[in-house]
Amino acid sequence: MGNLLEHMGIEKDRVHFSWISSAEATKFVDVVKEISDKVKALGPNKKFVKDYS
Amino acid sequence: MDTCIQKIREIAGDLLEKGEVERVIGFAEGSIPMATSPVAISTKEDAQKLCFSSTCGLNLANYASKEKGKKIAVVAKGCDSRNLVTHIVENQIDRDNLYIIGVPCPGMVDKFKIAAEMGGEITGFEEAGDTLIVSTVDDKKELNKQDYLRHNCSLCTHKNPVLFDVLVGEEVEEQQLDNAYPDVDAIEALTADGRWKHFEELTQNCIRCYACRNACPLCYCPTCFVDESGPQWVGKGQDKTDVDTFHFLRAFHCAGRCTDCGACVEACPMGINVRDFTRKLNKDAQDMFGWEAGLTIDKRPPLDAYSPDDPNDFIK
Amino acid sequence: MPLKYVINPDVCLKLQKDKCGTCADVCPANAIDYTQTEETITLNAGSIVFSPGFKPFDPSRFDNYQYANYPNVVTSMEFERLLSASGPTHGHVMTMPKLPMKPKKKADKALAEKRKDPKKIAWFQCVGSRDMNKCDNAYCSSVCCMYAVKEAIIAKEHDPELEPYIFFMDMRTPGKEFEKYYQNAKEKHGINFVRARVHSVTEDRDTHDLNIRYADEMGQIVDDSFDMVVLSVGLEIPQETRDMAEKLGIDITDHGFCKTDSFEPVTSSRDGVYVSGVFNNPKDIPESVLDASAAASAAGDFLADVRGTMTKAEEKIEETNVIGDPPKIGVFVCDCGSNIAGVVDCPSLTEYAKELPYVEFATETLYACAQDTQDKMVETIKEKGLNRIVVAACTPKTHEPLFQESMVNAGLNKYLFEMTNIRNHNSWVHKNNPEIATEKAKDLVRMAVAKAALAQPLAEEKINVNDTVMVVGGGLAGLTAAKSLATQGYDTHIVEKKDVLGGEALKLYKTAQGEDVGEKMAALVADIEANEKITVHTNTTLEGVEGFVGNFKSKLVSGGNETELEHGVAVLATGAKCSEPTEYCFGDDDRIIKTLDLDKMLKEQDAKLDSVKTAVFIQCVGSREPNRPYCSRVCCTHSIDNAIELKKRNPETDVFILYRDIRTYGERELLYKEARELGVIFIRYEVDRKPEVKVEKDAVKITLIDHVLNQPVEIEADLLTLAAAIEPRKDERLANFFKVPLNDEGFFVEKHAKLGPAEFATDGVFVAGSGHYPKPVNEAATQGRAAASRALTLLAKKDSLFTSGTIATVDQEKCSQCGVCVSICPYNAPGFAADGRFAGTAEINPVLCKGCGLCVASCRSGALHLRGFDTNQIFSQIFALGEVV
Amino acid sequence: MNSTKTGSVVVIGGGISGMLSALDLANSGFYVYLVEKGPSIGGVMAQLDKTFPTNDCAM
Repeated sequence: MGNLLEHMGIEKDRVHFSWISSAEATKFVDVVKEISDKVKALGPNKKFVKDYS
Repeated sequence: MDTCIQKIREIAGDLLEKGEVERVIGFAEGSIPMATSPVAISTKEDAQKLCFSSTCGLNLANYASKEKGKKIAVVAKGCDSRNLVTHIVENQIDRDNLYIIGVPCPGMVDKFKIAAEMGGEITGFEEAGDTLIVSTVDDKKELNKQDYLRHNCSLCTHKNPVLFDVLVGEEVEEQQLDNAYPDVDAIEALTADGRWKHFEELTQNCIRCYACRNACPLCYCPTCFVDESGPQWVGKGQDKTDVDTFHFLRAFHCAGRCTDCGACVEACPMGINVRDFTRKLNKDAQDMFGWEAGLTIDKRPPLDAYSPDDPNDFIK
Repeated sequence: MPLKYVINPDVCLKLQKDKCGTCADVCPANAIDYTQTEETITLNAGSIVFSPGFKPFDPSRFDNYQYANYPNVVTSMEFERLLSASGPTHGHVMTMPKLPMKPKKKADKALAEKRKDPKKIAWFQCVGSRDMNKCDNAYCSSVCCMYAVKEAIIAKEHDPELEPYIFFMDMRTPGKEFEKYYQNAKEKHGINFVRARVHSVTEDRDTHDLNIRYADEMGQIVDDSFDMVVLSVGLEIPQETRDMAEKLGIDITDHGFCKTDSFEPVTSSRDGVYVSGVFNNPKDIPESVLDASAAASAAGDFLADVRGTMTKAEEKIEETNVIGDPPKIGVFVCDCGSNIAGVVDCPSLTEYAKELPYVEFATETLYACAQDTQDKMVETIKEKGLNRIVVAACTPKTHEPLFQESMVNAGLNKYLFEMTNIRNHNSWVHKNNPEIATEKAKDLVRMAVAKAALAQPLAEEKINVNDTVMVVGGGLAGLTAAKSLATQGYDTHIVEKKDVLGGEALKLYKTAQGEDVGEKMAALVADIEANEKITVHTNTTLEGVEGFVGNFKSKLVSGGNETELEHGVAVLATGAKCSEPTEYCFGDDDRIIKTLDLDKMLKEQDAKLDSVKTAVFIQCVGSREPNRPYCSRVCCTHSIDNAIELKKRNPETDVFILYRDIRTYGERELLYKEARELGVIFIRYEVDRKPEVKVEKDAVKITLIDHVLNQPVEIEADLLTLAAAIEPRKDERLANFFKVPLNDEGFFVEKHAKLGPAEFATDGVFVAGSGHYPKPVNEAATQGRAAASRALTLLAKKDSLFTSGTIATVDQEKCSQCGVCVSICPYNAPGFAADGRFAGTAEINPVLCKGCGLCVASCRSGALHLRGFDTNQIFSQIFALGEVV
Repeated sequence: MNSTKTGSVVVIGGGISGMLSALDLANSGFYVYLVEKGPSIGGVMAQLDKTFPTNDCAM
């Protein structure tokens, strides 16, 4: 799914897949931090967003 | 081409006469030039209606599955045969009830391109080998077929049927391509914004008639996700996000199953190359699983099977 | 654990001096009763399982470590509590943890001001273990190496700046996945390992930092300073337990552990008394769990003919039909003591919940899981006519079944329940942002309520259980399991591919306790063959398995003949084998042999042994190497045992053992001690400086660098025994038959590393023996019994075994018959309906379905649904999250 | 075996081993008395934070 989204122009870093067991708290924190940093760097997404207004 | 049509008629007539099949699905001439359309015949006499030319771009596998439980014969090009394989694998057709009249495919022409070249309404279309003789009311041109091949046919590496009971005509030579996905590469080379723009422009004329879905042999669900209202997976209006969601999700439903037969594009009244969505997934299937759809009835598409050692580089 | 307060009578003013009495005044439940006294209750029972546990060693008497005096020297148990989120510091590691958190005394207050986050912590191994100088505990406590590594890793995870040091003699990580854990600690986590026994600890009077002094491997004295020292204290059997053992009349060893036979490892010296846990030799959790089940199996064998005579049937409560009724939701918000309420504003959360759609009732509870709260929940459901329940508390993984039981007691279908985790997912992670945490808790509750409103009662299918058992593998573990199952009345079939029963154990000479393996195995095989309930299939292979728990059909092939065996459960005890070494010139000379070859020579009293003047053993041959990163567990003890044997045969023989770490865990350590006393010479080598072996005419020449002298040493041996790695059979076909996983190395992966060590995640399939991990005789027998016990609990439930309600279902109108579900399911649950109106469409076998949802996600037609997690429920949660309230 | 045996078992010790032994026995058809000297069952494991080598929570 990530591949086609990326192909359509959705930046790769906006979609993330991860396998974290309930015992891997540290990994969860690391992954979430990493993703939020990457997404923050990309700025708000304007693609594939429905405008309800 | 004529001997091939002759043979199709002969075989079809024979099968129907002997009662080996109830119906034969093939192509018949349409009411206007180049508009060949699918036809199902059930008598020996009607076999004379069958034809075959470079304008038979629709995929007949789509019609075969609608005849579940009956013994039928289908005229199949390379891609049709691959979709028949998919249908056998996906339990849509019983191989025992199916007789495949295989036709080595000469490649189908791009009707939009010819129409654009000719300008006016086309009143006549003939072909002699690689020469297409096309006429309008006030013009007549001889065109080189290779210049007017459909894009998917120009990249086709499975012109000969992969599964058949009888083959009409000699097998044609399959082409060897260095790169089977130059179009995907071209899109991949764009920036993220460039790619987004490409797809935005691609689908801007979509009227959501679902002709692409209807022409596609892979789309046989009793209720399509776009028609579902509980839950409503995708909005039903012309909102651009919903249009894109439709194309995006439809492409996914074809992942690992699409034979790039081009029926979707052939059917689109707005001339949208929706293959830009599916081709990327075909390339991924090839790169990640070494998979091309519809080549064998012994294996299911990679995304249909559970394997603990699937590639999972995307999971971090 | 029941969270009930009790009065400590030794310090209670009311009981001691008849003053105070405040607790009785303030207790709203009138639960205080000062008149309760000790009562003696006499129980009549058919047998006893004695599992008294251990006491962590008390290091106060060690003056060199000053545990009693220095505030920064703690025991591993105390450190464990420091790391724990439910501990005194809520998981925050700080120095001087032994002081009260809010000290009252003046001196303590002054000390507490010097508290800091430690940056350097040292663990001292073998405190109260392997020590005859300062205490009498010669044995190894088996668990301390691993727990120290664990504590160091967790502490480092809490604070990446931390520098943990572990001071050890031998790293003993011989358990499953342990060696990798140890290597990861070194390589990935940056834990420092120092091979040294620390002599003493002194304290900086001002900062209370600790200075330690030790001799490093080269004999150099090193001084270093740490913020904290953790003493990895051993496990000890307290006097009280020894007294009780004496009362029970069971034999114990010098160290207070129970004496057991290797082949009956949970049976005490007295009939009808069985033992388990650390009292039956030091062990970790999974081994204690195995012991527990094994003791149950042994006690059950003893009482086989009176099984089921005293049990009582549970009362069945009529289920209320709620279909068609509008949802009436009850919300229970749990404070979890201060775990949740300390962060989340639970009263306002409860008020908020009351306002949500369909919520009829909401209340806050101190501990939702407490028995009295549960009773109240049942009462409230009945009184208010609630038909859906939401509990906002901790994790459903541990507590959902408990709440569901209360649902059932109140006459509600247990799937009308929804749990949301406002502790682990909320109060624990957002403890510094109570306001945001409260908002998030509201979101979570709102989502749970939205989902619960759509919950439907789900039916569970009854599973019929075939009484027959199939045991694959006729080795020690398999035979032990079969014997117990047959004794308790179940027809048992043993499938063995060889022509004889006994397996690899037949190649062993003696156990670590000196029992003759050959004799014992012969007796066991004779028992098996005499047992009417057991059918032995030798020269037989398993060629296919169909079915599921309670209803397996296996294809057995013997000499070209195929038979089908129907059975309800299966025990996989396929064992392991000895690997063929590729190093140390193995195969070039008949003086270079494997451990099992030496066993054979000893068994047969081979005359060649008499001429051996110098015998060398090399350990870790093929184990703890990149391609086999695990420790083979048994080789250290085995080689030492054989070394002792050689020394005893001829004290003049020079015996050398070349090792990396000696891993004689538990009382096996005494063998190591004995070997040294007998003059066996132990030389350690590093993995990157392995011994070199050269075959010469008169001797096998072995060269290695001595770690003490740092000089090359040359030994001319006339017998070189290689402790070759134990290798799993890596039977992928068998694993596939039963849909059970193999790990990277090819050992079977059990259901749960701690709590399910003798069973698979696949219901009705159990595991025992070295196919699970290399293990010595007593452990293989224990696991054999444990697997039998686990199987017995399933077989005994015969009439009350149900599937889960959360399984996939098919909307057959929508099914396109494409077969993706059939193809993609790892459990073979979907199939095509054979007849009826929807013939050809998919249907789910509820017994096989695990509710994983793979088919649901893969269905293009939207025909598949997961009960209890239906699309509309998921959507309702998502929309509820999006709602701006 | 004589038939005067009682179909019940006393399990002494409410640690992880005792608890699970009691559960197995109860689930396989025996009446079980679980005896623990402390005020609650759970033993040492309940006091641990995490367990090796999976680092699972011990509770």
